[in-house]
Amino acid sequence: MAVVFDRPHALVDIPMHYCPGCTHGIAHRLVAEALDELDIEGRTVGVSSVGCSYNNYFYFNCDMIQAAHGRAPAVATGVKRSLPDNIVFTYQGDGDLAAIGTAEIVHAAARGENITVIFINNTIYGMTSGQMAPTTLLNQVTTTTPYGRDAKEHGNPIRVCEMLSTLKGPAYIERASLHDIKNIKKAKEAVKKAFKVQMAGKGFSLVELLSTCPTNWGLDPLESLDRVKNEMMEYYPLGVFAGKDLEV
Amino acid sequence: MAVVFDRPHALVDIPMHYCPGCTHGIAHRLVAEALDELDIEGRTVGVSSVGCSYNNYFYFNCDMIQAAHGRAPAVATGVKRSLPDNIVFTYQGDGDLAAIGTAEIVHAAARGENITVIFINNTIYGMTSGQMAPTTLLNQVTTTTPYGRDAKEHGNPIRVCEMLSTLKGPAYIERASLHDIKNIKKAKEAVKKAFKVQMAGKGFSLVELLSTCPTNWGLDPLESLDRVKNEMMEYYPLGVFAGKDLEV
Amino acid sequence: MGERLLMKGNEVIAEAAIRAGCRHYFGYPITPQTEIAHYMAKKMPKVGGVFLQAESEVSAINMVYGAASTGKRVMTSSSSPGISLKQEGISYASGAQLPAVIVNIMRGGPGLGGIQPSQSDYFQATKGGGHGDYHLIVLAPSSVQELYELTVDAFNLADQYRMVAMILGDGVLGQMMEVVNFRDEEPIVKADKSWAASGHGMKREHNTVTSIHLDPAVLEQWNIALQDKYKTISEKEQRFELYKCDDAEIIIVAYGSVARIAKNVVQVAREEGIKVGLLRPITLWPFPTKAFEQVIDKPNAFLTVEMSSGQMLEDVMLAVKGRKPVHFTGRMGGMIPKVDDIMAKIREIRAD
Amino acid sequence: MGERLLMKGNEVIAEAAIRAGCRHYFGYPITPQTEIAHYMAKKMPKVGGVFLQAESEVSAINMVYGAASTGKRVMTSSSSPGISLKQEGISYASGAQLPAVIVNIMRGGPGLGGIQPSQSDYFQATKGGGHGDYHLIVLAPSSVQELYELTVDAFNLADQYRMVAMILGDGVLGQMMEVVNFRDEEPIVKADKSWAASGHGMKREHNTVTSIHLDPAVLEQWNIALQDKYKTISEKEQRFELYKCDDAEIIIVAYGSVARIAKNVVQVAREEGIKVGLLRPITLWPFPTKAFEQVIDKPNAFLTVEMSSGQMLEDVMLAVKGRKPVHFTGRMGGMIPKVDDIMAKIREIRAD
Amino acid sequence: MAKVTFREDRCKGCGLCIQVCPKKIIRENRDRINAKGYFPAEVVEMDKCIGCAFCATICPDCVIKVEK
Amino acid sequence: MAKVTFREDRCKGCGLCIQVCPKKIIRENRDRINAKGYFPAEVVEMDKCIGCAFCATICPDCVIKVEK
Amino acid sequence: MFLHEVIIAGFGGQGILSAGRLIAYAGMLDGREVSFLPSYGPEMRGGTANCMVVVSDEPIASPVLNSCTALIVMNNPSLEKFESYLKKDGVLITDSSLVQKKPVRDDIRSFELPATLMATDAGNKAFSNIYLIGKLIKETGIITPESFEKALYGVLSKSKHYLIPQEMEALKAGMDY
Amino acid sequence: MFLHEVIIAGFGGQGILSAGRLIAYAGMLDGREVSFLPSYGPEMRGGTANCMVVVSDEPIASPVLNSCTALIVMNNPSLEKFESYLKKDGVLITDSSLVQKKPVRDDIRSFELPATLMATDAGNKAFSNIYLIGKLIKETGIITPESFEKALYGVLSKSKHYLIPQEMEALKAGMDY
Ligand SMILES: Cc1ncc(C[n+]2csc(CCOP(=O)(O)OP(=O)(O)O)c2C)c(N)n1
Ligand SMILES: Cc1ncc(C[n+]2csc(CCOP(=O)(O)OP(=O)(O)O)c2C)c(N)n1
Ligand code: SF4
Ligand code: SF4
Ligand code: SF4
Ligand code: SF4
Repeated sequence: MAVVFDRPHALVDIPMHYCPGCTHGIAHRLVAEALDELDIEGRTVGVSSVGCSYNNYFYFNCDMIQAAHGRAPAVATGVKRSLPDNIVFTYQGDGDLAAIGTAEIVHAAARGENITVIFINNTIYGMTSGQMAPTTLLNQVTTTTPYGRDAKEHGNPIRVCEMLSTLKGPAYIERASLHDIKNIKKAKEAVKKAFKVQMAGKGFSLVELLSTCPTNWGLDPLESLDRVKNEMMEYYPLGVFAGKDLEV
Repeated sequence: MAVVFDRPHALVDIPMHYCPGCTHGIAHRLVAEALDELDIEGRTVGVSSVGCSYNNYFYFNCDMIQAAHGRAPAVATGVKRSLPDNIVFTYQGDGDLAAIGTAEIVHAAARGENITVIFINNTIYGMTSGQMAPTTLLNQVTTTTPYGRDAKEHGNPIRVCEMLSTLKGPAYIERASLHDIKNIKKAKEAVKKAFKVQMAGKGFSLVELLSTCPTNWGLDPLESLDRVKNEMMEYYPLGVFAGKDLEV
Repeated sequence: MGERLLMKGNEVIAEAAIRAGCRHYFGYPITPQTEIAHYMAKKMPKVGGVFLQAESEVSAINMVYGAASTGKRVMTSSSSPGISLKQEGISYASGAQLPAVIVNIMRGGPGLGGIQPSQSDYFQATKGGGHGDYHLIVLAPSSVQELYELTVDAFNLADQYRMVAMILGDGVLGQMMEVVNFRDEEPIVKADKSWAASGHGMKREHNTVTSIHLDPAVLEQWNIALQDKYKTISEKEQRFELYKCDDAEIIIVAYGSVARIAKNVVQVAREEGIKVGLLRPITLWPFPTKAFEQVIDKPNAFLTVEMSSGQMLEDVMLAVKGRKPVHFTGRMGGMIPKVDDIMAKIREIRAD
Repeated sequence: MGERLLMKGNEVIAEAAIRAGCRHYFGYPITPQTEIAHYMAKKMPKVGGVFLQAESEVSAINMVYGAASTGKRVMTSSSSPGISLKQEGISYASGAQLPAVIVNIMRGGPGLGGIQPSQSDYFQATKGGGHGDYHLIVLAPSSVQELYELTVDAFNLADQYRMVAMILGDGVLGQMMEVVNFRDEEPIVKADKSWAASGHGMKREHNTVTSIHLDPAVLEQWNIALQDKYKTISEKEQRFELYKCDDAEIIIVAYGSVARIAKNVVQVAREEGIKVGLLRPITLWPFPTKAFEQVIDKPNAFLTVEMSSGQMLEDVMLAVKGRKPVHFTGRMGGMIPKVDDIMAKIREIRAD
Repeated sequence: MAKVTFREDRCKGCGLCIQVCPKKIIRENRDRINAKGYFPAEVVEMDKCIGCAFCATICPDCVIKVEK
Repeated sequence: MAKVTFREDRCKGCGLCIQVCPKKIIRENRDRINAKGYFPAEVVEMDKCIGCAFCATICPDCVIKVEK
Repeated sequence: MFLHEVIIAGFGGQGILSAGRLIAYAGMLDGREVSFLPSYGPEMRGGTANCMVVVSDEPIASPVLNSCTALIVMNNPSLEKFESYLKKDGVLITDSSLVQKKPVRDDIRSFELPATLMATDAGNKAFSNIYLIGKLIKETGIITPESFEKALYGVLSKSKHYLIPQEMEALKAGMDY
Repeated sequence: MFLHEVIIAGFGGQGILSAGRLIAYAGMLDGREVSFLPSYGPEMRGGTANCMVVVSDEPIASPVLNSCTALIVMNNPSLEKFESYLKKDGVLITDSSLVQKKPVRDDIRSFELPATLMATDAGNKAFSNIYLIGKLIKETGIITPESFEKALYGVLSKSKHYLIPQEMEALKAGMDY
């Protein structure tokens, strides 16, 4: 019997701390699989951010750096400019990337910094117990929008891929989702392509992954996947926003 | 004989410190004329930023607040949320708004914060002696791009209006120019409209004004106006980016 | 008498602010003080106030700067890393002489550190983590009841002196629940706000709120005025608690939740026959040097206890001025000093 | 002997960094230190190095954090408000034990303040403007030549101790031109960088650079290790200059450009027959307490002179420990102390 | 013939594998609580497994190994 | 009949008004240096002025008042 | 002197903190001085969680406990960590459905209760903590069942009040075990 | 003892700082100790600017001057601000095309030179500072014309070297005025 599926080498063999059913775990595996399949674990430096995935430096088998909240793209820039031949990625939540880290992601993108960004959009701040994120959907109840997000009061959710793709820097930007098998497979291709874009020296790549936070959504893991499909995908359409025709 | 042109009341009658031929002075007058013509000087609170215009609180006759570098939109948000019936504007350079202040402008825009932003794009940091701004054109020589701005090294210039207009928050965004009489007149209308949008409670408005910095460009004032026309306008097309059909 | 409620420290801070007339809160989430924001998010809309989650701590402090410039009572809260991000803004608000209240519920550092309680931002709070010669009024509550009362006081002091007042707490205080007795009405100081930028209505010269004075002679005068103010405050606003210091051979100096543990130590020590007292600074800036002058004659030694590497220790030494030995014991990184450890240190001091 | 050039202080810092092997500079413009960036922008591409203008000081310090994590020699520079913005990042780098060099060419504060020289970020630099229990090595040059030498030393010390070293200068030092003598070769310390995150090439366990340790017991151990390191440094790395202290009845304590003025004062005073000496701290952290032990017996008094409201003054008092009177005179907001003013103070002290 | 192996102590009982299994052969084991305090997933009719690896693909905790 | 008045001490000699004047009646006065150290602009043939206010519109320093 | 110092410890998500809060609330209703101190882990679910509750007749010096009179544990690591905190003759209550380890001390009063399984059987795993509180009340008298019921009404939002009878059932079952 | 302490003051854009830098550079070429300290205004053009230059035989204690042996002023405010800095018998040189004010002191040696107009007439307003340096050299001997010329070559970029003869003309004109 042949092994058709097992944990990738680039994912350290220890339990992860995420809540039951949280898709952070899937996203981690996809990144690790890409490192395995592209055989780049040994020359990759990953940058963890601040969010539920703050300590994924324990989980990824490549060299890792833990960055301050929102600053992973700046840290990654420092790394890439020091080690231009290495592969550098950040792994950031939507609070991290789209709120406090707005300037850093916009400018890394604008510079066309040759790094890969894995962007977990779960429409909420997970780690700090469920506050509104810039990506929180209208009417969504969070601990800081107890009466639901209101466009007038809190603004409309930000679509990061759409915004960044107005810049000239990004070589490749795609939004994928982790809510079912088909989409996980597509997401995997997107993640892999993002790394390939970097390997080819094409510049900035970013993959947004629509994810769940069962705990702070107050839903069970299955309901959470449904919410991604039924509520999130409408506002956050999947697809390639930059680099559609890019071959790598 | 009737007075057909004189300094607006909202502009304090003292000399301004700007360099000869610097269009900051024109931009100031346009804002002051808008305050006069809309009769809102008494209920306006302006927010100065950090750049050559750091001390324009001396020049505007309305109440003024001097904000930290890049943070004027956050300061203005604090003001507007405290005084919802007042008129609040920021006046920011391109270093201030598009570099250090990226997160603040993006989120003020995303929230649809009901404020008006006057954005001076002169493709350079004036006050600190001519460093590259996010808006610096490719090949432009500055004190921090002594060999010219290079897309690969420094990224491509950011087009703020285009980027912000992907958000849902902004009610009105226009880019105008100060390089000749016709455009100054258009710019004046744009500034005025931005204030009217705010008065009508429609949300975030921003007017980008293509401006000169003769000193740091190393050009004389006339050559500088030509550069706006011949070089800047190509990369920064004039026009309305949000709220085209908005009537106020 | 007012209400008597079992509440979490963080929620009490929020409730106290609202009772003190604060209607504007700007903040960004961070453990262990997120409950302040959650409470504000729920309550503010009901009292016609504003709760706004900023995009970052940097934005939050600058929103505070804006709201304070209009003369409103305004607050933000955070924990250690977030407070570091606010340093530029705090320096600006101090330079512009704006009243505002900032809460720091400290956690272990440096860096991302941990989320357990700590007191290692003492220097940052009291000496000025931002640039320039300025001070904050720093209040250090040690119970939930005091969190309430000092939060109200913070707004009053901020308004009265046109400066930033900070509540310096830690994870223990923020997270713990105790019973709090609310007053029916708060003692609210009405301060002159004619300097505020709120629209002149064509009725006066335009106001300007600024921290920049490019002429150094002018900036120096501005600084001298600040220093004069600080001197006044230092003379008038020192606060402290002396607990069983009269006959104490050793006086523990501790603030915040550590002072609670120190009270236990005082009891335990006295049961053992060792006369220990507690000097508890309530204002960390101005540091209560007067308390030391009151007690300096009696004790053989002082023992500073902190959840940090010995920061307040320097102020204690500056206050004691070499007149008595000053010892130190502390824990770091989120560890809380234990009664036994402090007792051991006390026995060691006595054995010397 | 190497080159002899008339150069601006700021440019010398940049040149020294390059000579010390620094090939990565990340910064954001601010007066009065922009020339460092300008110089780097010109020179770095020529030596195969990286000059990158960050979008803000916050980004710059985090780029430094990234580059330092890979084991490279890296630098950033700024002035007061910009340094305040870097406090979170500095605390992170300190927590993660990363070597890096940060230059602060101080200007008047607080807030936007002014752009004239000042020393009012002393507390921020030496006590920790960020959160948590950490220290920076703080070097205070007082001539262009020393700017050069201490910048090279800063890189060595940073590498050697895996920590952030700061050059604390002021507008006078940054802007002035003097002749500098460059060495032909720099004394470069080769430090172990096996901890760096630079790709393990499948040859070793993966490295991790981090400042977070959520288990407080672990974080405490981490903090204890930091404190031990600081203790070693404090024992081994104190630097100072004693100028005519042997017979001095009054010893001026001053650093940086103020120490230059103080030297003038020493001359003028001695011409008047008053025996004045100068104790010039070169390391502000660790503060040179040893210098005080050397000179403590002779003088009748110390006089601290600063371009701030009296910040180093506290360290001087902690070092003197009440054994001699400590006086203070200073200017603020960009004003530079004058020889006459200091002389007046000296006469006043003697008259006491 | 295919085989799936569950590392039971890693399972958090989220139920995602149960739902995506086209053969519906995975269930929650209500009789046991693993060391993490969860009811772990288990396969009831291994012989029906077609080795599609859907379960492993969606499992966030890398609990499942698939062989064929 | 139109009239323009220049507040000479405010003029920075930038020359913008000179360039936009459709009647070309403004020139730099090279004989005088104002208190700010600039050669100020001045009108040479006031009677040709049509009061279009172009000069005032482009003047960054509010030096010019126009009457008609 | 009436002085109870209780530590409750287990995983996040087991209701550790709400158990502590309820005891403190009930203690307040009994007219006593109370304090409640949660230790908050970083993880939303599955991380360790514990809290310290003091109910006393005297003002409480410190809410931070270095020792306790009663200990409730809901997983193995918590037993290891906190057993030594128990004072002599202190009360230990373990959820035996989750804790396989046995206490090493013999100078304490130790009780086992398969609370999680009992709660699951009764249809609501989330009530496991209530069973343990029941046992605590029985063995220590720290609060009364009546004040506990009032505490439930005081703490839970209206929409959850319908569950209270079930919870009181659980409490009784715990007391009676 | 050879000790010259010079302050040069005027508007930004008048070449105040480059004048000072050139003197310091030339002093270095003469083998002397030198320091140059610009005071930098916030404004790019039109703000006030001044600098302090010391040329000495001895190591220079401080580059910050509280008094000076020579003063060059290029606008009215600078005369007001710095006149009192001049030591007795110190040399004052004013650009009389811009400075209408007269010094109030009579214990100094005062010289006037319409440098800006001279420079404009000669075709390059930017050289006005050189005329004033010429006069300074003449009256104080702080540096030699030869070292000044070398300093020009040392400081100016190659592309500007063609201007040096003109500048030396200006220097001579200043010396001869
Ligand atoms: C400067 C700073 N501010 C705030 C925090 C607190 N904090 C930790 S994680 C987080 C938000 C995480 O949300 P997100 O990025 O969406 O990631 P998720 O937890 O949802 O995966 C915040 C605000 C911090 N650690 N540092
Ligand atoms: C935190 C901080 N960083 C940097 C500076 C220095 N600084 C002052 S103005 C400026 C840039 C101004 O450029 P821009 O916004 O384009 O305005 P302009 O001067 O061109 O009008 C900078 C970087 C500062 N004052 N504060
Ligand atoms: S809190 Fe949300 S994002 Fe965080 S681990 Fe749990 S489910 Fe995942
Ligand atoms: S430096 Fe540039 S932007 Fe600033 S005043 Fe001068 S011309 Fe205007
Ligand atoms: S998906 Fe994984 S964690 Fe979830 S129940 Fe199945 S095996 Fe367990
Ligand atoms: S445009 Fe104004 S400042 Fe410029 S030359 Fe004309 S009058 Fe003078």
